[in-house]
Amino acid sequence: MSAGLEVRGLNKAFGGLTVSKNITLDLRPGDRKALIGPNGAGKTTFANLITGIDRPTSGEIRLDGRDLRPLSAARRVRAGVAKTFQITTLFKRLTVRENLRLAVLERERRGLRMFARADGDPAVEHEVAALLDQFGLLRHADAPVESLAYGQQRLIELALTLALRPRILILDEPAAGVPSSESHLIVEAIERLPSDLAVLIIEHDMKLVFQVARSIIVLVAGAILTEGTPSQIAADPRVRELYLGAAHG
Amino acid sequence: MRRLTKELALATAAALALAGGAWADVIKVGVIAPTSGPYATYGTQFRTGVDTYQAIHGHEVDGDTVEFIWRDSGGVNPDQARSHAQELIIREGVDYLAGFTFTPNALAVAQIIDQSQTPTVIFNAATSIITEESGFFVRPSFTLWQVSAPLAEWAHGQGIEEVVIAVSDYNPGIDAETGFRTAFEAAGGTVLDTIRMPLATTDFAPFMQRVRDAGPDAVFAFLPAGPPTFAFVKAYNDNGLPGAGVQLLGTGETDETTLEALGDAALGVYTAYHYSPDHDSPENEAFLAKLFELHPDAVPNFSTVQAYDGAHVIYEMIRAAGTDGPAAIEAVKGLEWISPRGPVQIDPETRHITQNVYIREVVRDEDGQLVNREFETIEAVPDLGLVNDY
Amino acid sequence: MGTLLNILVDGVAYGMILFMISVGLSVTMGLMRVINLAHGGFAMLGGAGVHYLGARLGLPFVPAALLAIGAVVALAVPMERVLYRPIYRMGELQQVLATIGITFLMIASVNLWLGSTLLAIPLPDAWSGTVDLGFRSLPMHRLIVIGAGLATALGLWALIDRTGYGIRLRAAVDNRATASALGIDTGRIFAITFALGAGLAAFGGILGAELLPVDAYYPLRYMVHFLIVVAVGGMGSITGSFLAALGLGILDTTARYMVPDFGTIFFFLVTILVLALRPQGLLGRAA
Amino acid sequence: MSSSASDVAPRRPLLAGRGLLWEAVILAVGVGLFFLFPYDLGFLSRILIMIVFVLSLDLVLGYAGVATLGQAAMYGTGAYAAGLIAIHVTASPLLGLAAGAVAGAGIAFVSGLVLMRAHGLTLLMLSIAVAQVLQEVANKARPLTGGADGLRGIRMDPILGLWEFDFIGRAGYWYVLTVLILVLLFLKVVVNSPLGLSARGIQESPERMRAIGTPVYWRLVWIYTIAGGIAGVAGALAAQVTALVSLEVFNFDHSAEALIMLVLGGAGRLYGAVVGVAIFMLVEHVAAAVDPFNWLFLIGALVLAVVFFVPAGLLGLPKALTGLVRR
Repeated sequence: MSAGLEVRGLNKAFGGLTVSKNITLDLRPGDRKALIGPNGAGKTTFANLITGIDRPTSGEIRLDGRDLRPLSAARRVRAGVAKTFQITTLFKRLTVRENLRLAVLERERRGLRMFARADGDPAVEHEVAALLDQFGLLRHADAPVESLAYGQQRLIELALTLALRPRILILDEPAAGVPSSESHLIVEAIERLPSDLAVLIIEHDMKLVFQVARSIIVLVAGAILTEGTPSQIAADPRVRELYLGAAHG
Repeated sequence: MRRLTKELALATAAALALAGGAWADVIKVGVIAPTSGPYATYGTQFRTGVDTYQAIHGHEVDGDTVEFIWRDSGGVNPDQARSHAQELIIREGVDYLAGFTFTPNALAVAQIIDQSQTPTVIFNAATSIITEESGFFVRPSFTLWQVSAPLAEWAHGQGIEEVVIAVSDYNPGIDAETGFRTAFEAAGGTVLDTIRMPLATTDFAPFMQRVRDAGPDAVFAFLPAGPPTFAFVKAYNDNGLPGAGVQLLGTGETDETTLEALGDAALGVYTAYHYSPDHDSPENEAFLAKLFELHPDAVPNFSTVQAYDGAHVIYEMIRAAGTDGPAAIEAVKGLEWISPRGPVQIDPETRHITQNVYIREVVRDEDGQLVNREFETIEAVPDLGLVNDY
Repeated sequence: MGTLLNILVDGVAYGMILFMISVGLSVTMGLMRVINLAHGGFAMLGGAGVHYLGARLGLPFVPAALLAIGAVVALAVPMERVLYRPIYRMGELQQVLATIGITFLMIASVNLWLGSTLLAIPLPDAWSGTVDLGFRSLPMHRLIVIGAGLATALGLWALIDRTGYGIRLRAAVDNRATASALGIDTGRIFAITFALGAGLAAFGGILGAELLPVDAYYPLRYMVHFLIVVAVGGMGSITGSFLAALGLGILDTTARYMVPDFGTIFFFLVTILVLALRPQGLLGRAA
Repeated sequence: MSSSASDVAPRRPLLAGRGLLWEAVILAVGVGLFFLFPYDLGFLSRILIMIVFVLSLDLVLGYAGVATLGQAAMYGTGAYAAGLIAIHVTASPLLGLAAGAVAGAGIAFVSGLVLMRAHGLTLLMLSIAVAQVLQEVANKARPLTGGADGLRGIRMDPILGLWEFDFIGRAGYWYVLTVLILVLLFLKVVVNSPLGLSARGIQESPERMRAIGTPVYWRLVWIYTIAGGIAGVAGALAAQVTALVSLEVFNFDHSAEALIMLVLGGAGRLYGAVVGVAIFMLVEHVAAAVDPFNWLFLIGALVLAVVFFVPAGLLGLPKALTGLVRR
């Protein structure tokens, strides 16, 4: 039994269609792994299997040796597996501060308390302020999320997920839709993530992947094609063909 | 709150009067009735009845002007009925209350009129218990026992031995059911089946099937006037019950406001009720003449005449006791008069009206209009059902 | 056995009325994703129209009915354009409120126009006879209702399955954005469908007036019934509406025959059960 | 504003001083109305009770974003519970209120188990169906409820043993006003609590709430239960003040009107419920008096005008309108 997420022989079929084939991988504290692959390779399905939105047909998912499969999506979040969304699904009409406060309170399982002020606990407020500071959001703390630029919303997305204090963090296309002029904000934010956090980045943007990942897993047609360091992957002819082919197609 | 009107009148009144509160005054009567919503017809009928009474008998009683003040109760809304009653009594300073189409609305003011000693004349609400809830209630309308029990006795006398009872599943329906059953069984008849139909239903085919299956001589029905009665009578015909020899017996199903809509389907239906505009008497003739003079388009029915008689009761109370509530109630006990519906009396015990109940058949009159033609009279029927354990 | 057949026939007739009135509602709700509580109002307007033309102006039934349906459709088109277009874009709650407001206006209009009493619809004499089917004699009227219901279902099926309009309609129900991208004029589809639905409701309202008598408060009185058919059948599904209307009609009728005392409770409990098990309705697609 | 020191506030009291402005205004207006309209206390009491009822809907709809048409189920259950307790157990008004709250919450919890799984049209239909079933049950339970005649024989003891319910409705008015203020304060605490924040979160994005580990379904059931308790209090108040409960407490119209009033004032704001009820009932009162036959035109037009010309999201009317009303 070891710390981190262990996935062993994961399969998922929708009807007759197999979308995940015998996936095995580990995520250890401090890992910065990326999951890449062409459209339809099964990246999102894989993320859904880990977070509990979908159930695997067979295979094992363990966190610190504990079987995650019986846990609902919400329970897995509490167990320490969190994921950001491709398309931001923030609480748009709440302020940035309220978004983060909500996440912290839910993590602390205080969501049912009705005879206390939501903003009444200095410890929570302190943590929220620290998160705002970490992501450079202090200036916008009391503005509704919907009034902010998209790049900033992605940062809030990240901060919100981090507020859950996950041990396994899955970033689903963290830079999707962010103009290139703002993408450095995302890179910086990922680089500043706690060093003991296990991070899996699912991303199309190769530039970003090569900037932040220390290990890259290539998924094709639901199965792992190869895994290696960025330089190994960059040199792999199969991956080159896959991406060049995809680019031509 | 009451304002003094004419000084002269005051002087003469003072000289004449011995009975209580003898100023020349405006005596106000608050009427709480539905004037909006699906039951607005009741309000219209009440107003027509009261208008007609005042047109015939004048707006003054012994020099006091009688003024009716109307408040809309909507449908069944006891909260609103109660707050209207409060407002009428304390702001408008009414000495009498009247109206009330629905039982809950009437019951909701019981405690108020007890405390304020306001005589309250029920124009319609027909559950027996009402007059027990407060000694200040007087009811010149009717109860369902009052009409359904005589119908049962009459039907048995006509050779009808077996019946099915089909009523809407709410208190007035249960009252009618109990009244009919009690009298019918007492007379020696048999009730084959009792069907309580959901109040909101308007598709009666399945119930008619049940009736057919039981094969009775007659089916006694009670439903709230409006869409349900219309659909019921239609279903009775559509399902071939007249052909199967099942006579339809009812009470208010052939009410004049829905009769034309029923059309020929209603012909031959027997009902027992306390008033038909077709009633043949000089009092009724005078009443209708004035009514049509005032409201040429009116379709008078039982609620019109109930309001007319209600106005009469109020006038008589004012004549006897002015604004003294308890005295007015005492005075009205045993009051007798000839109503457009026939000779009537306020029962001193129950403060409910004792009246003739007529057996009628739907026929086309000389002008081709559908009418409820009375052909038999059961005289001086009191409120027969004071209690009902549902 | 005979009784069961009888109940079945009555239930089917009742179901057909529910189907004719509700199917337009289901399709528009599925198509425009709009919660429309005012749909029963079109059925009432149809009935009120025939009452006015037939009972007050003395027109024979068939021309009166055709005129009334035409009038309802003619009214529905500008209503769709002016009132409903903005409503499509609103949130669910606003849709509920706006259509309640429209319902109130319809009630108030008919109330002002024809009063709050029952509006009788004079049917042709030929309809009031009975037909001997062997096991029972059935009112002509029920047979006509069942026939009209089946014809409506078949006609709709043909329309949806066999015509260009139907193809475009199905595409728009499936995915509005894609349909527009393919050059389908969804606005036109909406307008036609809405008018068709209103016309069908008017037709059902007129034919069903013996079972669901028409008065000014009709839209509120029967609103829940129509909406339950849509919810149980699944929004946007014609077959679903048909099955739901038929099923609920038979269920309601049977319950009233077998356990008249508890018919209403039974009906609503079954509805709750079905919707609890299949929130998207029998044939609706999961959200 | 942007310094992180000032962002961390010391532990705040549950109800902060300036935040009570609205409650103080409502209390002042309530007291003022008593003296200005001594003849209309019955009507005014009905408005206050309706506000309590609409507030309960506000918690579900305005905060958690769940649109139902069956809030009358809890109101009616609370009314019957309070009435039955008064007749058979104790005539103490406060215990009756407690009974109404418990009964309303209970029925909300049980029905919420089914309702809170559904959305959209299905939810609307289910919520209507629940109220209809309860109405029919109350109709069938005639020996207990009096059926269509109404539950009669309610005679309340003096409030706290001190103030008798009088026929002018003075004691009733103070009683209802007091309960309303308490309910407002309670709700104010609740909506500012972690629970209230999570309700708003659910309204904004149920998916995201799940993603941050919230059991959304159970949270909604809980919120619905609390709201049901408040609706039950409203029903209990009506039962005690009117001293009669009729089957119509479960009417669909009741739920629908509450919805209209809430959106009229502004959902998602407690004072929106207050303003909405006051305006709607006043308009209805006046319109029904002026033209009882056609006032539905006005109500219909009013509803449409609100929905069309005050374009609002689920949060209800923009500040513009409430600001206008506030003056």
